[in-house]
This record gives sequence, structure tokens and C-alpha cells, in this order.
Amino acid sequence: MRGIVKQFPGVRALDGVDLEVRAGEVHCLLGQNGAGKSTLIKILSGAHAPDEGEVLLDGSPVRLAPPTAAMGHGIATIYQELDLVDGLSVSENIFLGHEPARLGFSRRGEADRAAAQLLGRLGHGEIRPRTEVGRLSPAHKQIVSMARALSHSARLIIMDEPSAALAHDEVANLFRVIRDLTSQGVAVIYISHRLEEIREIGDRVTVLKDGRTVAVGLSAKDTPTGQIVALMTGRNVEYVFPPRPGRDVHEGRPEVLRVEGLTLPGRFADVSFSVRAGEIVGLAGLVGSGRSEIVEAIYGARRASGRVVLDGRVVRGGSTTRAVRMGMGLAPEERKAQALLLDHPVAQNITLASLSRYTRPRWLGWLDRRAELAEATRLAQALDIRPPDPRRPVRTLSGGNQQKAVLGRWLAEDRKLLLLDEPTRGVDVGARAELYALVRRLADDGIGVVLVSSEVPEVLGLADRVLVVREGRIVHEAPAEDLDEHRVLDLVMVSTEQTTGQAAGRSAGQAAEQSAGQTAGQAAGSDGEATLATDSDSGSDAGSGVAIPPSEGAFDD
Amino acid sequence: MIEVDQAAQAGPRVAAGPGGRFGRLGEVRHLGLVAALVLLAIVGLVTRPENFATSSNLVSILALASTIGVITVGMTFVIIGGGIDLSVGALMALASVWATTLATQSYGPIVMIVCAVLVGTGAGLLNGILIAYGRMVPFIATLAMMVAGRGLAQRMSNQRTQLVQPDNSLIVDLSTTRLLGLPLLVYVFALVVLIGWVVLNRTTFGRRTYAVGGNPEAARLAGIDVRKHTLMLYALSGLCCGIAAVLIMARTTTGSSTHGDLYELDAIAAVIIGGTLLSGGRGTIIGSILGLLIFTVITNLFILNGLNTADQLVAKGAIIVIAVLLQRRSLRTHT
Amino acid sequence: MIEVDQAAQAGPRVAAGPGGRFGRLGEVRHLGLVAALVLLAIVGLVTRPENFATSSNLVSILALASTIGVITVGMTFVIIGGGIDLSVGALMALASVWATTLATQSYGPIVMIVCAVLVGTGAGLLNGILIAYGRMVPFIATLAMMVAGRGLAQRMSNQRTQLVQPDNSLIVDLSTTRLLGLPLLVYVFALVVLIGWVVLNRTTFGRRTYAVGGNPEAARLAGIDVRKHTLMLYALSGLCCGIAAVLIMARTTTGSSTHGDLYELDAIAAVIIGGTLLSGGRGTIIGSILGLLIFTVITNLFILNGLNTADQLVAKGAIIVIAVLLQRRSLRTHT
Amino acid sequence: TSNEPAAQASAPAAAPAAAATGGNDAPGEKVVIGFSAPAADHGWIAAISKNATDAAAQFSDVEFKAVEPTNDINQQISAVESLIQAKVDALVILPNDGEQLNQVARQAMDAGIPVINLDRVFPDKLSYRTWLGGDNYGMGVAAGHFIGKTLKDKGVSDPVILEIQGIATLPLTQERSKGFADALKTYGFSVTAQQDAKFTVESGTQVASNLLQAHKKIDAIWNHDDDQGIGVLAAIKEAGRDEFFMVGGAGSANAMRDIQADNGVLKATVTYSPTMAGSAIKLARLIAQGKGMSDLLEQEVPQSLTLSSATVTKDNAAQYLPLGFES
Ligand SMILES: Nc1ncnc2c1ncn2[C@@H]1O[C@H](COP(=O)(O)OP(=O)(O)OP(=O)(O)O)[C@@H](O)[C@H]1O
Ligand SMILES: Nc1ncnc2c1ncn2[C@@H]1O[C@H](COP(=O)(O)OP(=O)(O)OP(=O)(O)O)[C@@H](O)[C@H]1O
Ligand SMILES: [Mg+2]
Ligand SMILES: [Mg+2]
Repeated sequence: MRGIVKQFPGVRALDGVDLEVRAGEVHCLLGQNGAGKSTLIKILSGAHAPDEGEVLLDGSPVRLAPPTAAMGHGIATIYQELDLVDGLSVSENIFLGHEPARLGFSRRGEADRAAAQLLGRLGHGEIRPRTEVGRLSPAHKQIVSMARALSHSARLIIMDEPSAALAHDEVANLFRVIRDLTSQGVAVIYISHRLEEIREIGDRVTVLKDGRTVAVGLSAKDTPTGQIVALMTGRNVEYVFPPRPGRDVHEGRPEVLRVEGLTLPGRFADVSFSVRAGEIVGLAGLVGSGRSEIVEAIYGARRASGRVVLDGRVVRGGSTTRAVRMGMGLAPEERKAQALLLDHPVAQNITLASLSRYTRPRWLGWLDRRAELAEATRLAQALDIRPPDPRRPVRTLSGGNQQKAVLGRWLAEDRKLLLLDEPTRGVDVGARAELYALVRRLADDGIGVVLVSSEVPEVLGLADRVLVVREGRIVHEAPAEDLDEHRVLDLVMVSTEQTTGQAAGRSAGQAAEQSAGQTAGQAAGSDGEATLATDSDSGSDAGSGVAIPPSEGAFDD
Repeated sequence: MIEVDQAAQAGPRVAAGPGGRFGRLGEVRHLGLVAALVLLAIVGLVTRPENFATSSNLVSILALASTIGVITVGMTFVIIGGGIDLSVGALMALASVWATTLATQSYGPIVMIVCAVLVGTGAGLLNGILIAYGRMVPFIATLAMMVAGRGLAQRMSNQRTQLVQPDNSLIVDLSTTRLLGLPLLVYVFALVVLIGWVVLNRTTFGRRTYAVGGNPEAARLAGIDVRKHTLMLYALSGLCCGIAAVLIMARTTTGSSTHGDLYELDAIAAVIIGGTLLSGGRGTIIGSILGLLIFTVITNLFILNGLNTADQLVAKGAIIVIAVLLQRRSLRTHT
Repeated sequence: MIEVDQAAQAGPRVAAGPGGRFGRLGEVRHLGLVAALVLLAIVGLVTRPENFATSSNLVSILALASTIGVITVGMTFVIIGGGIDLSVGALMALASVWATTLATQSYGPIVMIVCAVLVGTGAGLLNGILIAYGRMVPFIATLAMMVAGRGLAQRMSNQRTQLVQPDNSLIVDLSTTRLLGLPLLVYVFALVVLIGWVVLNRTTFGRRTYAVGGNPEAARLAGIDVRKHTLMLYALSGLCCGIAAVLIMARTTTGSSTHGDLYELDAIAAVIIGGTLLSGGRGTIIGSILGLLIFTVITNLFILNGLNTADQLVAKGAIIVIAVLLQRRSLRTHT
Repeated sequence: TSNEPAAQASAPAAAPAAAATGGNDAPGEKVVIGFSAPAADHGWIAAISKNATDAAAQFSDVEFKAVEPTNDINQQISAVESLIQAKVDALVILPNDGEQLNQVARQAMDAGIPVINLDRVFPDKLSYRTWLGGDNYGMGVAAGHFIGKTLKDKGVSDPVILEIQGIATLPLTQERSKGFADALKTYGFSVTAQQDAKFTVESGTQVASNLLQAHKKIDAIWNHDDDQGIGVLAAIKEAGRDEFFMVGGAGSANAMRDIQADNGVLKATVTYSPTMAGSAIKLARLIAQGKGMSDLLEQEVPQSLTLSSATVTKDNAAQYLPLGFES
């Protein structure tokens, strides 16, 4: 690719990008949020036509749009945002557009067999080809996307953050498949925010910054992490978690939140804990362990039995309106589905939960739009949302910047308690450090924070106190300083046995202590889906002083 | 194993909630509709024991359902494909008028049938072109077609009702000739439903329709020509209108610009009661046909019981609400 | 159904294009509609120079637009909020009948007005309850209400046209009394539009309506009571139907179960031509009103030129297509 | 041009007393009469249904079976089919469209059920035993003569005459218009503009207010239907116009009261009385019982009866008012 330019209304997303990929190599693409990685990929896959520049294949210029043309040239793509059709089955999704068929009649048996084979190759023989995709977990959807890319016999496979929704051992599986492909001469373009993955699988690296190529063909194995980060961000990010106040500081503070015996049959049981003012409490656990559900239940977004006390007052459940009025805020896990009005300006997304602050008189609901815009602008700047125009529709922001807008919503108003579910998903290194500092500052101002994160280092680094959740129960509670990563990993999986021959491996077994009524564990266990959501070897990177940003959420953009 | 699925499905991803209820559980999803139909049948048996369950009454119900039924099949495709077609009633009228002009009739019944089908398909294609290539919102494009179609039908017929000529009575035979006790047009209806079901469930065209309606962006990236597909969906709906025109000609022995008045509303309502989402991507032919039968049986019950218009309307509104709430309930219980 | 349309658009970031038109570009987005109106006006001036631009004709156009106009305002809210209301015409009829029963009329004009407004709002609330708390699909719930509402209106009026009694002529005065050359009902219409605009654009209620329609789950998690809001949207639409009922009583001097026939289609069409997405989350009052005026002016032109019904229909279909294509074009150029 | 109202004197409104007219009304063999009509969403049709019901209620020997009125042909066919299945003794059908219901009416006749065709006629004479209906052409003629004569008397030349029709696609509308045009032609006049208003009050208002804009000076208007006429009059009042006069149609009580009061533009109406439904029930009963009409010499009920359209003016309004239907 040479001199690629892509212009969107108001943004030059790509501004002369060069990229060169050799047969049989894994070429990594790195860059901050909004650097233009996904856009570049979409040009390669024919989803966008470039405004300028040319794409050469085997030395001769080609046109890749529409997507069928790119496919014709042997380019297959796994997109960053999930591009599956919920209403269709797994095998129908895999072969969508190139179904095995005779006279227009789809040959379902053949498709199912081929799909089962592809899924088996990816180590997920347990996904049944006839299952409806809408019923799959995000991780399984990602597997289906990969199977789809493999179903084209391609020369170049592009993977835009394929590991986003995957746990550690599934990533290993993925790498096995990639090596398999490259050994057959297939080229792979690999995008990820996890630098240690790049080291493991990558051959060469191209770095994008602000729509321009800043480095080409670096060696993936040998280039120092610091150099790569500097290339991406344009500065040396000294990444540190903000300092914690001493352990005893919280002791005297009042309790902001007390949760007693919170139970949702089949999902979680008997959850009790408390959060003091100024304290950050982290919830660690496996995917599917029920942390998001606990947080949503506290917020009133789902009904559960038990008692939630906020600031000394009992919160009657079942109403998010009441929770917000009483001073809670939730930054949900899936920003696209649960948080954002994609077509609306950033400003309106930020102020959505605090509208009554800009009304006068309040009973009339008359909006002071100038005050609203001013506040939104201030927050957008504070969060460094790029491009810095609060009137842009959120849809046009890159994934990481969208995430910042979600957080901004709860910074607009004085909260007593913030529930942050995977708050840094897809946020790049620089902004992440600022976010950590911000959360800590909020806590220092007296807010209680509950932090759910699948990144153990993040929980350990940012939280004051950590609760380990397993199969819907809190199994351990300790100050963060008293824990390290391996200890946490042991805790979340303490009763795990190796289940029968499934690659997903470490599924949570049926714990002996589990009561008969609890099906959460059984569900996760027998499906072999309760997998580790964190990178157990990211700790080895700690020496560089750079935290590896977790990969972007599945429901990005 | 089943429990496992259910547990996973009731999951926290609220948005994914409704998704789970379709798919594997097979025909259970239509249980509510079937229950509503059974309930209506019981009402029929209780209020008119001597009339309701007679074979001639059941034949009459099927014959009444046939015309809209054919249209409903096409509408199901369009709505699953993420669109809507308001022009169906008007296209049926236009096709019936065109096929019964004296000029057309002089070529005999086969040409009349071909003419009706071609007119329907052609107008459907025009809908498709406006929507897929003219990028008009389906609601507006087909509304325009509905208005213009009726106008054209009126012009062409001079606002008169056009009789099928005696030499072309082959067409009328569709409604008067019976095979195993059922008029031929019921077989036409059944055939259209069967073909519709096969196409939707067993061909690439049908499966792609779900993709085009459920996630057009994904469909496009998968190399499906979304525009062409959309075009074909509206042509298909037009084709169904053409077939329905033949049936209405058979039943009424006429072509008229007033045929099919408000059929669009009935067809859409049947499709939606049948569980197809107005936003596209999900739905079944069987559900639509069950939905339609509910409406037809309601009408039949009213006819048998001789309710006056006003009471009928009130009762019909109430029954729709009850049927839908029943269906919801069955869905909630069974998944 | 909008999705298909969007998919057909060039870029894969499907909605990114239209996204830009929000907010910043202000009134430019209505340029296509204004252009279409201007074009129609030119046609009017050329074909009927002596009639079209007279003040009395313009007044007549406004008076004609008033009734549906009020309903269109409510419909805009409902559609932006992600719903649809098929019952508007029937609710207007019901309110007009209820307000003109002899019993109601005996209490004088003020009570009649209050009655119409309360009936409309109450029925709208019932819609809202079925949809927000009964979780029925809006299309079906309001369809049931439409059917039942007309039935009730027929029962109540005994299918007769009920005259506004001479002692209650205050109501009729709304249409006959003029202020600065305009009948009072035009002021009522203008007031409703103004209030609708202010509420939609300048209050939290309006802002939340966009949120509820655009992403109900996000709205819920942001602390908005989505159900209550939905309920209020339908009540609002019902309220507008009640006001429209007063206007139609003023204009026709009657209450009748036949009033407002097919208004739902006209109102929805106006809203959608005005640029509101049927899937919710986007749209403007001004667009809807411009869309409505286009329809009204078309009808006016036809009658001024003495077109017959058939030709009117054909021409109307064509004009809708042209207007929409014009609008698309202007949008593409300006964003 | 108007006939004496005697033809309609047997209308149910006056009927209880009419029992004296002979043995015809004396209770006979018990019969079931089926009835199907378009949906009663409009004054005239509502009056049809009401008149039929009332007439049937007078006879102890009549069981009246009305089926769902509907505006959908397909449904009306089903409705009639259900009556045939129920084996009624006679069928009174006011079809949405005579041609479209012809086949099913024929079925009934073939099944031995006498069909009394009300108003909108079946094209095939084998499809009905007796036809009874109004004279649409004659109605147009009556209106044409009234307008033509009035204008001639005033000495107006080249007058602007407007016509507001009902539903344009109905054959009856087309007949009315033809009669109107033919009658006007005898005075050398013609219709200046014509629009249809769907028989509803509201569309009457809309069409009229646009027409008033289109024509700055009008001499006369014929409006086919008094029900929609309420709307037309409202539009005229709203526009403050009074330079012309108007003739109505069908003959609602309201219109007659207005004519009697003579305080507006409405000067006359030409009748098309819904009482015909009551008469049709009576005929159906006679046919089912095998009787004839006692006023006539024949043993059978005649094959067809065309009611004549009367012109109601200020002078004779009082006489016709009892027959006017409440719209
Ligand atoms: N459809 C669009 N309309 C307008 N701007 C867009 C559109 N798509 C992308 N952009 C802009 O283009 C730039 C590059 O976005 P892109 O999605 O390629 O970033 P990325 O490198 O993939 O970031 P991330 O790591 O967050 O996924 C961003 O500034 C984004 O706001
Ligand atoms: N076994 C499973 N099968 C399918 N989906 C599952 C399974 N387990 C969990 N999920 C889905 O994964 C999502 C996350 O689950 P949950 O909220 O219970 O866990 P969590 O601890 O918050 O995990 P995460 O770190 O992914 O947020 C939910 O949407 C849940 O439905
Ligand atoms: Mg990206
Ligand atoms: Mg979670």
C-alpha cells in the first residue's frame, strides 16, 4: 500500500500511509486509539475506497472495493467490531456469501460439516454449527468470526484485534492457527494493543500515528517496548498507577455502599461487601463469574434479592432512575449496546445522565444549552477526547475515545458511588494513565468506586481492596497490597480441574461448596466457557514500566 | 444440557435477551399463536356449535385467507429483509385491472395470469429500484407506489369494475372448482406458502435475507450484494401481489381499482403478530400465516355471530391485545 | 427497515454520513423539503396565477393542514422515541364523538374541549400502558387501539354524524373567527408546533426522547425511566389527537366516527418525509411540518387545477418520489 | 320532476299503521332472512342497516340474520357464503359492488335461496329474484333540472356549476354524474369542476374549501350526499361565501331542516332514501312466504322496483321530513 489517504467529513483518518506485507509473515499494526488502524484495514478489505494512494498486489495495482473484489484477490478479514448476523446459525454465518449450494439450495449438511471442521481447527469443536449466533457469548462469536475468515482460502488474512474477546489459552490456540497459516505462505496482518502478543507472534511491525506511518518494518522481537510506545504516543509514557493513600486512611471514613446478601438465583449468591468513601474496591474474576451482573444488580438494572445501602439509605432495587437519583453511576461493560447514543454528539452523550443540572427552572425542564455544552467541552478536554469537538457524533470516534465519553458521563455530576465495569477497555496507554489518575482523584474527593476489570494488574494497581469473585460468590477479600497476580489467579480458579479434553481447558468445575440451587457454575462449567480473562504473563512485562493496555472490547466503534 | 443453555441465555447482556428465544426451541415459539387460535376455535364452537366446525365453514375461512395469505408471504420476506411494503394492496388492484382490460382478456386466461404476475413483479421491481438504488426509505417509496398504483388502476379501469369475460372463465374456475373439497385457490395459497417456506429456510437467497435484514453491514462485508438482494425482495413481494390478483379475480370474477383496500395493514399486522420483528432479521413464514389465520378466524366468528360493526371493532381490538399478551406469556414460560 | 436503506449507502460506516447532519448543520438539512415546497409553489403560480398565491388560498392551505398538523407533532415525538402510533385517526374520531354527545354538549363548549382532550390523552395513556408495561409491540398495540377506538366511536355516535349544537358555537368560532386574517385554529396549530418544538429541542423531556428512541438500553442505564417516558410519549400523542378533535369539530361543525380516516398514514408519511427515522432517535418537528405542508399543497394544487382523482393519485405518487430524491440530494451535497 | 312520495309511504317509519293495508303483514310461516351490507361507517349506510333491522323487528315471523358489514369484497363474499351455509330462506344483499358479488349471489340463487338485490345491481339477472333500489341517474337528473331551471330563471348565462361526488369508483356515483350532466345539457349548461369526497364529513370540508379557492365566483353546487354535505356547508361558512346556492343529495333530516329554515346556501336536496332497506326486508319476507304484493294484481312480487328520486325544497320539506334519515 502506498500513500493511502482516507478522508471522513471533518477528519483525515489516513494521511499517506504505507504498508508492505510479505507472504508468510505476521505483520503487526500498532497505534493509539484513533490512529487509523481499523480504517486502513477497511481499505484493504474493500469496505472503504481510498481517496488517494494505491494498493499493489504482487506488484500490480488493484482495486479492492467492494468487499467481493478484495475476497476475489484472496484477502479475508476479521473485523474489529463483530460482524455476525444474530438471526443465523453458526455455520450460516461462517459461509455467509459463499454458501455451499446446489441450484440455490443451501447444502446445510455440507456447510455444517465444514463449519465443525473449521471450529475444531480453532479448538472449539464444542460450538455446534446449528446454534444461533445470537445465543453465543462474545468470545464464541469471535471464534466464529475467525472461522469465517479461515473459510475463505485466503493469501492474506487481516485480524483487527482478534484477541479482544479471547482469554489467554484461546489466544494460544489462535497463535497455533496463525503459525499454521504462515507456514503455508499465507500472510497475516495482526492488530492488537497487547504488546506481548506482538512479540510472540509478530515478525515485523508498522506503527501508525495520527493517520501517518511513523515506522515501517521494525522487528517485532527485537524492538524495545519503550521505543514502540514512544513511536505510538509521541512521548515517553512513564506509566504508573497513582499512589494509594495509606491503608488506615479509609478506616475512619463513612461507608458509602453496603451490600448485604445480594442474590440472583443462578447467577450470583450471597454477595456482601462494603465500600468506604474514598475507597476503590476491585472485583477480580473469570469471564462469566458474574461481576458485571453484581454491579448491575447494585445499580438496579436487574432485580436481585438482598439489601443495598447507599450512604445509610436503603436502595430499593429494580430502578436505575432511583439509583442515579440517589447518587450512583454505572459505566457499563458494552459501550455500544449499553451506553452510547451513537448518532448523537459527544456532548449530549456526556450530559445524558446529568441533564437536570443544566435545567432552570428545574420543574420546567428547560435546558440551558450553553451551560451544557460548556460542561461537556470541559470534560471532553479533561479526558482528552480526540478529535476535541464535542459536537461530533460519537459514532465517528475511535473505540477508545468512545469509552472516554462513557466515563465522562459520570464525571459530569457529583456522585457518591461509581460502578466502573471494564472502564479502560480499548483505551490507549497515555489516556489510560490519565484515567487512573482521574479515578483516584475522584476517590480522594470522597467518592466510593467499584472497579470491575479483567486485567488483574489493573485491579491490583488501582484498587485499595480486592474482592475475588468465583462462580457468583466472593471467595476472598484482601487489601490490594497483600495480593499479587499469581495469588489472584490461584484464587479465581482454586477448585478448577482440567475438564475433558476441551481446549478451553480451565473451566470452573462444580465446586463442592456449591449449593444445589446455584446453576451459574454449572452453566459455565459444562460449557467449558469460564476462562481466564486476564493475561497471566503480562506481569513479565512489568519491568518496562509500561502497562500493556488490554485489547479493545468486542463491541467497539 | 437444556438448563445450561437457558442459564447462559438469560444472561446479563440485556440487549441479547430477546435473541435467545428463537432458534432451537423449534415450534414452541408459535405456541402462543396456536393457543390463541385454539381459544378462538373454542369460542366458535361454543357460540355457533352448528356452524363453526362444519367443513364448509373451514373451507370458507381458508378461501378468505388465501388472497391476503399470498401477499403475507411476500411481506414476510420484505420485513425479514429489513423493509416494509405498503403498496401490496394497490399492486394487487393494479394487476387485477390490467389483467381484466378487454385488450388483455382477448388473449385468453393464460395471458391474463401472466399479465397479472408480470405487472405485480414489475411494480415490485420499481419499488426495489427506488429503495435499493434511489436510496429512498422503504416506507415512503412504497407509499408513493401505493398511491400511484391505485391512481393508475383507476385510470386504466376508468373507475369501473371490469368483469372477467365468460370465455376466460378458466380463471373463475380457480374459485369454483374443488379438489378434495377445497377450491383450487386454496391449493395455490398452500403452494405459495410451501415455496416461500422452502426459499426462506432452504436456499441461500432465504438465508441471506436474514443477513440483509439483521445486519446489512455484515452482509455487505460478507460480499452479499445488499442492493440487488433488496431489489429482489421487493420484486418477490410484487410477484406475490400478482398471484393474489389472480386469486381475487377468481373470487370476485372482476378486476377493480378498489381491490385490496388496506390489505397492506392486514398483511403487516399478520407478519408482526407472527413474531417477525419490524426491524428485520428475524421471523418465520409459519408465524405470519398463523397470525393471518387468527385475523381471518376472528372475522369469521363475527360473521357467524352477526355482531354489528361497532361491537366487532371493539372486540377485534381487545382480541388482538389478548392474543399478543398470550403469545408473550408463552414465550416467557417456554424459554 | 431503515437499516436496509442505510446499507445501500456508500460507506460501510453506514450511519456516519447522516450523523454529520445532526446538530451542526442547522437548518440546511431541510433544504430539500423547502426546495420541494418552492417548486410546488412555482407550479401553483404558473398553472393558477390568479388563485394560488391569494391570501385566502394560503389561509385555506394552513387551515387544512391544522388538524393533521397537530397530530403530526405528537407523532413526531412518538417516532423519535422509537415507537409508532397507528391509532391517531381513530382517537381523534373518538374524542370528537365523545365531545359532541348530547350529554357532553349540555355542559357547554369548555367542557366539550376538556372532554376531547381528556379522551385523547386517556386513550393515549392506555396505548402507553400496553406498550411500556404490557411490552406489546407499538405497531400492534396501537393497531388494536385504532380498531377498538373506531368501534367505540361508532357505538357512541350510533354511526351518526353529531352536530355541534348552536349554543356551543364557540367551538365553531375557532374556524370562523379570524385574527389578522387567519382563523383561530391556525393559531392553535402554530402554538402546538411551537410548544412541540420547544419541548423537543429545549427541555430535558425532549432530549430524553431522543435517547429513549436512539438506544433504550443506554437510556435506562443512564438513569432514565424508559417505561415512564414511553408512556408519556403515547399520552402526548393522544393529547394531540384530542386537540385535533377540537379543531375538526370546529371545521366540520360535527363529531363523527369517520373523522380522521387514514390520518395515521398521512401523519407518519409527513414525519418520515421530514427526515425522522422510523427506527427512532432522530428527527425534527420542523421537518415533519414541512413534510405535511408538501402533502397539503399538493392536494390544493390538484383541486385548483381540477385534476380527477385518478390523475391526482398518480401525480401524488410521482411528486413524493421527486420530493424525497430532492431531499436526499440536498443532504448529500451539504454534509 | 318529482313524483309523489307515495312510493315510499310503506317505509318502516310509517309502517306500524300500514299493517291495515291488507293480509300482507299478518303473521305467516316463520322465515329466516339474511342481510349483508357494506360497513356502516357513514350516515346513509347506517340508516340502511337500521331500517332493515327495524323492519324485521316488526314481524314476529321473521328471524333476522345480519352478517358483518364490511367494505372488503373478499369478506363480503365470505359473509354471504356463511349465510348460504346457514340456509336462510331469503337473502337481502346490498353489495359493495354488484359486479364483484355477482358470483356469490348466483350461488345463493342456485342453492334455491331467493336473493333480494338492494340498490347496487348485480349484472346477471340469474343472480337475483328481485331488485329494489334508488334511481341514481334520476337523482342526477333531478338535481340537474333544479339547478338548470333556477339559473335559467335568474337569467344567468355561462354559469359556474360545481359537483362534489361521493366515492368516485362506485358505479352509482358515475350514474348520478351522468344524469346530472344530461339534465344540465338541456339548459345548455355544463359542470365546471368535479371532485370526489368519499362520503365523509371531513373530506367534504377539505374538498369544498379547496374548490372554493379554485373558483372565485360560483353559481351553483350539487353535492351528492347530505352527510358529507355537513362538511361542505361548514367549509362554505368558514370561507364566508354565499353568492351561490347548493343542492344536496340522499335527503337527510338535517338537510331538510336546513332547507326548511332557508337560512343558508342549501336550497334543495334530491332524495335517495335508505327506507328502501325496510322495503327490501318486507319483499324478502313476502317472497320467502310465497306471497305477492297486495296492492298489485299479480300473485308474485315484481322482478324489479326502482324508487324515484324526489326533489325536496322549502315548499315541500315538511312533507318529506319524516322520511329523512338522521345523518
Ligand atoms: N465513518 C467515520 N466517519 C468519520 N470519522 C471516522 C469514521 N471512521 C473513523 N473515523 C475517524 O478516523 C480516525 C481513525 O479511526 P480508526 O477506527 O481507524 O482508529 P483505530 O486506530 O482503529 O483506533 P482504536 O484503537 O481505538 O480502534 C478516528 O479519528 C475516527 O474518529
Ligand atoms: N457459559 C457461558 N455461555 C455463554 N455466555 C456466557 C457464559 N458465561 C458468561 N457468559 C456471558 O458473558 C458475559 C459476562 O458475564 P458476567 O457478567 O457474568 O461475568 P463478568 O465477570 O462480568 O465477566 P466479564 O469480565 O466478561 O465482564 C455475559 O454476557 C454472560 O452472559
Ligand atoms: Mg480500531
Ligand atoms: Mg463483565
